[in-house]
Amino acid sequence: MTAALIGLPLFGATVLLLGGRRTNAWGHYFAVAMSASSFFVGVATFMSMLGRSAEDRTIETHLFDWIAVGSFQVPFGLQIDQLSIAFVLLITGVGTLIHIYSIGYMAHDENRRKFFAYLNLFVAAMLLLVLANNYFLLYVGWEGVGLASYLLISFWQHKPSAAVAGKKAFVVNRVGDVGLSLAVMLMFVTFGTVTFSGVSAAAGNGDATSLKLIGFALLLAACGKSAQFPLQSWLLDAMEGPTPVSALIHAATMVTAGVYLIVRAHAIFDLSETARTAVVVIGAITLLLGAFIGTAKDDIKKGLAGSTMSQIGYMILAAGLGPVGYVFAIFHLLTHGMFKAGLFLGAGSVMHGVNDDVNMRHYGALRGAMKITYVTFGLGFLAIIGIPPFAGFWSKDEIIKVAFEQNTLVGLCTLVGAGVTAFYMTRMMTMTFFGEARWEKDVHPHESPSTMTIPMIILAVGSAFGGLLLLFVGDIEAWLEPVTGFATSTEAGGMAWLMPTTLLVIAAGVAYAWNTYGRRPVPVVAPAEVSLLTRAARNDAYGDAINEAIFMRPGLHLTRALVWFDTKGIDGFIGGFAALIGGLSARGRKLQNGYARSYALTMLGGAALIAFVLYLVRL
Amino acid sequence: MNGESVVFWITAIFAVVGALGMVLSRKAVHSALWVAFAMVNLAVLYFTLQAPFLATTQIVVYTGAVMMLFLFVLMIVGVDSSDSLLETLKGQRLLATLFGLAFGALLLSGVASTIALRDNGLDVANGDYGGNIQGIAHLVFNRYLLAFEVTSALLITAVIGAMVLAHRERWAPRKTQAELSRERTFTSQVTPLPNPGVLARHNAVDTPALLPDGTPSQASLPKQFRETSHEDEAAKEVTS
Amino acid sequence: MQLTTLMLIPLVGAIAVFLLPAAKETLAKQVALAVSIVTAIDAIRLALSLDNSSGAIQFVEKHEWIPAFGISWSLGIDGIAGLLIAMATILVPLIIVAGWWDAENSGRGTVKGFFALILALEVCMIGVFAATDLFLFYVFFEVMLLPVYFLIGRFGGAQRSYAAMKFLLYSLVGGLFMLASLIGLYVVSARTLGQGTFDFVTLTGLHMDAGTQKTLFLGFFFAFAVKAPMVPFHTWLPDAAAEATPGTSTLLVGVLDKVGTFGMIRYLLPIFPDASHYYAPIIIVLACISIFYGALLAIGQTDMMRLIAFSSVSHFGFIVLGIFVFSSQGLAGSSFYMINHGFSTGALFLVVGYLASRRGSKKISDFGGVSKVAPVLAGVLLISGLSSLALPGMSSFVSEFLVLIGTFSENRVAANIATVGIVLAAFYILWMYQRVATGEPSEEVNSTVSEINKRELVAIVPILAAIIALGIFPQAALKYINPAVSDLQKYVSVVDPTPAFGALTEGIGS
Amino acid sequence: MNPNNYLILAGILFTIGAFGVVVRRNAIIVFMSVEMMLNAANLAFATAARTTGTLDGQVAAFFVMVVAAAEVVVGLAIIVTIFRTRRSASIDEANLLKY
Amino acid sequence: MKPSFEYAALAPIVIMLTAGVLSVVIEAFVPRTYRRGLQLPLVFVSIAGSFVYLVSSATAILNGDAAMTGGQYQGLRQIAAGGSVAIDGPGMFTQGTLLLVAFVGALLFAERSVDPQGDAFASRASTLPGSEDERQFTAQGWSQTEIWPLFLFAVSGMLLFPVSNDLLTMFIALEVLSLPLYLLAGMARRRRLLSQEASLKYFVLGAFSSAFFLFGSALIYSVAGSMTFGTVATALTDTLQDPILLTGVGLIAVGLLFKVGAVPFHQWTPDVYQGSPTPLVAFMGAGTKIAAFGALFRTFYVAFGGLRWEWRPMMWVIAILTMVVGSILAVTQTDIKRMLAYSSVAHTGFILIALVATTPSGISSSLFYLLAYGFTTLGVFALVSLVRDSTGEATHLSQWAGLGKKSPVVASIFALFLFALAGIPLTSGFTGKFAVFTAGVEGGANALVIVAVVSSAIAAFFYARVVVLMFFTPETENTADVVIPSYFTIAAIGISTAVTLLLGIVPQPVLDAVVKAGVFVR
Repeated sequence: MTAALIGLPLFGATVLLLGGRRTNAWGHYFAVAMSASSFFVGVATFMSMLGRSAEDRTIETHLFDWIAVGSFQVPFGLQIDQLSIAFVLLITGVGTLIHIYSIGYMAHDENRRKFFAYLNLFVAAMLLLVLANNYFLLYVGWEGVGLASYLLISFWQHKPSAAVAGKKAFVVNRVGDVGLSLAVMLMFVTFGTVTFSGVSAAAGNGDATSLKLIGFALLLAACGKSAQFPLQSWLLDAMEGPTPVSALIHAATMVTAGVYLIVRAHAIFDLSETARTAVVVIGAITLLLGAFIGTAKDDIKKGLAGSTMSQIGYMILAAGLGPVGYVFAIFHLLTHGMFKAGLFLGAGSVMHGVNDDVNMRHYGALRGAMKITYVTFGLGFLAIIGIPPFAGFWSKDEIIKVAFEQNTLVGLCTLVGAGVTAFYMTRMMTMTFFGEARWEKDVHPHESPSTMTIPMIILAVGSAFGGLLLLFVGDIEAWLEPVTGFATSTEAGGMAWLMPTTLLVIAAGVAYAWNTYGRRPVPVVAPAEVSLLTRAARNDAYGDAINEAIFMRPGLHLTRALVWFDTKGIDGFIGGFAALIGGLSARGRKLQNGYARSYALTMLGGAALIAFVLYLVRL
Repeated sequence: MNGESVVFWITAIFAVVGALGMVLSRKAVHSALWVAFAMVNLAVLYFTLQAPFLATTQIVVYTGAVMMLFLFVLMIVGVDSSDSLLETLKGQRLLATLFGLAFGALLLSGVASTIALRDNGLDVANGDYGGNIQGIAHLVFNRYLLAFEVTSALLITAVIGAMVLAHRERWAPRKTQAELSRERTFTSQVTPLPNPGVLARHNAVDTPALLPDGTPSQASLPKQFRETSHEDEAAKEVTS
Repeated sequence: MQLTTLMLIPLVGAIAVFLLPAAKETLAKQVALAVSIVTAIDAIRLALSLDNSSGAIQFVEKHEWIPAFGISWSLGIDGIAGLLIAMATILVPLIIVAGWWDAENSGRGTVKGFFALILALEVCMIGVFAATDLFLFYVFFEVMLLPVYFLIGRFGGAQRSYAAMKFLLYSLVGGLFMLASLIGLYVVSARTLGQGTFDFVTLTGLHMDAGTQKTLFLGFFFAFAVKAPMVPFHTWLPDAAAEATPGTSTLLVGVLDKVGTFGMIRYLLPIFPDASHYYAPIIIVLACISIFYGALLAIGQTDMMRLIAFSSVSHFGFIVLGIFVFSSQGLAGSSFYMINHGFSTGALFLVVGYLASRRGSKKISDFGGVSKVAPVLAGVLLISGLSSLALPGMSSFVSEFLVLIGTFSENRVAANIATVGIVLAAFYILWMYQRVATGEPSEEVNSTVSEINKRELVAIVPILAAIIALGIFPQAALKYINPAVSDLQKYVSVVDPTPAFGALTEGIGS
Repeated sequence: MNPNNYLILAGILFTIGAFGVVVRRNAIIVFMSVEMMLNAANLAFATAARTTGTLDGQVAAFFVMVVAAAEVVVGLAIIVTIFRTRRSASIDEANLLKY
Repeated sequence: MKPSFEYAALAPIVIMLTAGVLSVVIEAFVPRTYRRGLQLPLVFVSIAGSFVYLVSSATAILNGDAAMTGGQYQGLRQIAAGGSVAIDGPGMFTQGTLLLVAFVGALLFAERSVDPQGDAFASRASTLPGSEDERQFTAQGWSQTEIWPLFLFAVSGMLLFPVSNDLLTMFIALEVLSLPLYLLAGMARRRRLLSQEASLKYFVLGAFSSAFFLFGSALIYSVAGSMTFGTVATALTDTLQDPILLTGVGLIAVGLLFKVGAVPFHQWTPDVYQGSPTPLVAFMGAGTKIAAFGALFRTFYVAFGGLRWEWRPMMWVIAILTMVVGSILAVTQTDIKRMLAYSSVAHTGFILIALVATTPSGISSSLFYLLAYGFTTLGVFALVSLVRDSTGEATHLSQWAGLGKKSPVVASIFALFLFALAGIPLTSGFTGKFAVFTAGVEGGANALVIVAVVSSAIAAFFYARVVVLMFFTPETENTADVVIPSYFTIAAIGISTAVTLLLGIVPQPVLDAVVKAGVFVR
């Protein structure tokens, strides 16, 4: 049954890829069908799990022995438990919605078939990632997702910037994957096994240093995939891909894989304090960095990408807080999946309306022309900044509460983050839908077709009531507790003052954004002389520049030097050696000067040499 | 200083002087004579070494025949051919002296070893078969018979070599006196060709002689002075 | 007698093709193809019928050749040799199909000469892997140079005679040092066993003192290091690979270079165990240098063929690293890596060959936007590129990971360095793909680069299928490699280190 | 008077002969020097015959003379051909075959 | 007392000598036109006869001997002709090789249809080059049939040289062997100035080195009291390290090393190989080296065996010099015959390794190496004589460009021989090198083997350069064309190719014969 989850989209992808021209006509419907059927299978499994008692909810299926060399045994097994079913539902659910959305979005793209094939491939890879029962198979899913994101980012291959972005994303992910492979190696060396059950069982008697090292390696992997602080530069360039891609991959599913990895390896993180603090620090930094970048971005998708980066910073931070934070990290992940996908799809329909122009300064007063997009985008907006009844509030508020309990400084960061999030989301909302119209000449915005708006509506509903549903009806804490372990915070309700202060901070952010962008007219061309901070934000806090300076430029210089060394150095040396022999030979030839007398002279010299050697021997 | 050492020291010095004379004299013939002189001295030494047969063969065969052959060849090559003593090859003389001295020193250090060779004389050996010659003959025709036979091959090779390289054959039978005279007379030009300038106004070498019928004879001019146009005419003159 | 018959088929084929009249070109190709397919089938049948319960050498056959020196024509294969022969014989027919018109395009030499040389090369390849007599191995090791020398020299590109000469000299010098060590080994075996011998099995039993082992080890290692290009001795590979026809480069890099690493596994470790342990650290350093050096140089290349050649230098760094770590994962990983590298580099060379034969140049800058003009060709290029950078789900990932995990248990620093190396692999492949396939196609590319045709597909698809199949079911090959590796470890008397904190070893999966 | 003096004399003559071969340019003189070296060898043989008391030395000297005679004939024949071709007997003339 | 003269043992030498004398008689009495018709059969019959006799007497002695010495094989053992000849295993094997080489050499000598004017030797050697006489003699088709007696005497000298058991016989054999070769060297039909110069140089240096040999043997005789190797060997053991002895050994070494072409004495080889007529170079290159090494081994293993620790360092120095100089100088040669000459010097160096090894395997490996090397040299030079242009042989390397395309058969056989010289497996050269290197390592000369490996790597370069020149470079207008020879040369090339391949692929029977040849008799 669980194998079918992965099998269906994989089958869809292979059929479409190998099918070629013949599948163009019905290709996309077939892909949607595959994704939907995988969703229904997921729901069915979920229902059956609900039926069973808490302990025996995990279903373990072993397909075959993948690698068996000496003591390194890696089974090709799938494991579905409470944590992974949550992810499955998110992936297949949001995935199917985005498949439907892309029918409309990609309607007039000539290799649409290939797009849907890659989408199905992505869903299959992501499912493999979350369903694997050992870290090695997870690594395979991990890289599969990276490949799919590469293919989809650089989907419009004729655009050079897309190709560069795709390559950059893949290479930076590869750097993260180094961490994951090191972690798997460390696990094998210390515990002798790589399966989740094996590792968590043996984690108890692991020594502190190797646990710490495994923790750091896993964190590096998470940073790579979830675009956390050191390796975050690729996420903003990834917006080159079509918007459904950004929605599915760079908002809902792929970027959260890092969080899933840390939560799945909670056995390791529970035991090493330093690893957890590192995760929290990284989470906090990225949270602030993402928000800070979001404030100055004029491109709507890049703004949303900055906000994704900071929301994931929240989740990583929560996961880093240990058993108390895992549940809320996953809870925020699910709600974020819904409202961020909604926002992206909204941005997509906005772009669709204004002939694919991404610059928010050319929007303004779109609420009249695109009613549905306005409403759904508005609901998503309210959810993300954390207004009480909506999904964002419940999950983010819990994280802020837990953060304050653990460490006030971290709590403060989350609070400031919430404020800045409110600021840039309101800025985006006002620049796009309110103020006066700053449209280009031939632009006359219209509402997107129904295939695009229906998924937006569903997601808007999700972002509105999702939080309530999960927290109270589904009781997510109880649901995840057996898998991730859940310790209720020490003093219940002690922080009464916390709820009002967060709402106050959010209100301040909204107000400030409203009066800078709401009331005053927004200049169509971005003002040049701006404060140092804004300029830094515009070029992603110079993240790319730093990478360029530290790695790329010296790397290329080193390569050029090595190429020179290779041709001149080694070849030079060998050539020199050959030239030496040639020179010796040419000079030696001259000795043979044709005179019989000089030959006789050499013979006489030779006789003297022989006599001398024999004389020496006699001594 | 018994008789033998006296003889030795005189002949030894003469032999060395002869050798040096050979190497250092400018004219080839002088070198040949110096070599002959040195060989004679060696013959004397052989007598002191109880080898009368050897001494005589040295005088008769070696100095007599071989050196004379050298002189004959010298005559062919040119008796007065002398080569200046200055050296053409760069560094040849310097290196030659260096290697020569080094080799000589090593050779002599080896030979002049402290162990004096036990000199037990040849009286016994000479006495075995009644004299030196009989002893040698016994050895040559018993112990070294194969060597003796093989040297015959050597001598035949030498003879063939001399024949092949030096003997000049004729590729056509020798012309008899009758043939020569017929050849001269039947060819057109019986009388000797006229000298340039004969019966002409002046005897410059480029003025052609006049034929009996008064026409200038191109054949009388040396080849270089004939005008090219008349070349065929001259040739016709000769052959017709 | 099975192995000799396996070798006889291509030999007879080569002679037959050579004796065909020069005019009948297509007949020559068809005969060559048929012969190579028959050989491939026979080789696969042999490889599959290996019983993988024991790592011992099977299908042994032994006939006296030169008893005076204890030399005998003895053949036999274990798991690793069997798979390498299978890989080699599978590649040859595909290369013949891919290089159908290479002989004509090169404009020099006869077509039948080209295919006869390839079949002759196949004979030597099988021979070198199947020999269990050290002298026979050396003979094939040297004779193998001649067909390649003529293939590069006669049918190569502009600089062919320079490249052919360089290749011949590098390998010959290496071979000669090996000859010196071979003789030393013979003399030592003559002293200890009374009668000098070259038989592999008896030689492994010979326990020499560490001193002689060290010197003899150097001779062999130098020859193998030149053959499997390790950094200081690698400069011949890029020239040879760039100048030869794509088919020849595939065989050159895909199979011939494996002789070096195969030699290390089959002859160095068992015969000179102490010397292997003694030199292991230095060689590991050299291997890491090769990994980084090859990758960095690949980034700096402007010619596609040279780029692939340098990537092979980096891959060989991994293989050697896996061998000299002596852990079972490391050894199994490098043996499996040899097979995968054959397929992945083979695929890359063939695709680049297609591009070069269409565009007429191998420069990366002459391409651009191929995916717009020939999407399937670009797709195939991408897949083979990804297999070369060891993307999971493909065979080279499994082997590369095994090598890394094997290295990790022995020498953590080297493992960390090597793992970082895989990032560079991703960079140069994707940068090449980006410059070749993406972006707007220039009008020359538009006019010349046509879509991949059926013949070329038939040549490349089996390789890609093999790559993906071995990626998903690596056990199909590993099941043959494991017994051979466990035997190897017995020789080198190394046991895998037990995990520091053994988990309560409950059953893992079924 | 110990017989080593004879050997020393033979050595000196041999070295002078060798020096002659190397220094002189006229082919015939070079050949004479070789003959001088052979004579030195003969002297050594004769001395050795006396010191060892066996006649083999003298037989050897005798054979050397025969060989030397043959050698002279061949040598001079070759020198004559060289002379006829090049009009000079200098051994340095013959330097076309070089390097 | 009656001189002892064992005809059975000396048969090969006696047959060749009588053949020589008979051919002189033919020269004297038979008119010019029929001489060739009589000389050829005489030569081939005499060589074949003596080879058959040699082989039959060898097997006879072998079986008989084996029976006599109770089966433990001690090799053929007989001292003949009053002690001046030692017929034993290695001696007989060398004589057998020499006769085979002489047979193929005679084939090349007899070749007449390669050069439009006739065979490789001048019509009249005494005529002045470029003179009217020469033109007339050539026009009338005269040919110098005196080459056959000289050839036969040279062969008999070579047969005697390796088996002579005392210094005097060895000296005389050396002279009998060398004088005919000096003469033949000067009788080339084409480029006669070079040929005469080659014969002058060969003669002067040959005489110079034989003088050294003579003086050395005199010194040895003065210490040992006799020139026979047996007595010399016993005398050495009891006299303490007498300096006269070592000087004698050194001087004899000079004489023999000159004949073999070892480095300080090698300078005659390139000039003589380039100047002399090619059939002679083929025969002399193979024959002299085989005979000289036979003598060298016998002298240094039998006579000076006791002084092994004294003369080995000297031989080490000579071997290293020979290998290195031989291969390095060959790299930048532009003339094919000069290049092959330097490569022959390098091969001398390899065989010296077997000499330095002073083990029984040293003798057997050198015998095998010489057999293999002999036939490869004959084959190579036979092919060189085929590549001609209007003026004669095209020996400049540029004239060999693109020969592979012009006449693939000749080019590929030539490539085969080059690979044999380089020592590529499956050729006789490789088995020879392998045997010699193994002997060297057994004899403890490891460093020599390393030097040998390096120099054969350098050698591989200039062999490969010629192969590249023939096969990979395009044809130029001054590429020489290949002449189709008569059956003589075809037979010669066929035999050499067959031997080169057989000794590479199936060397076992010959290796057995070589080991059975055993060691020298005292």
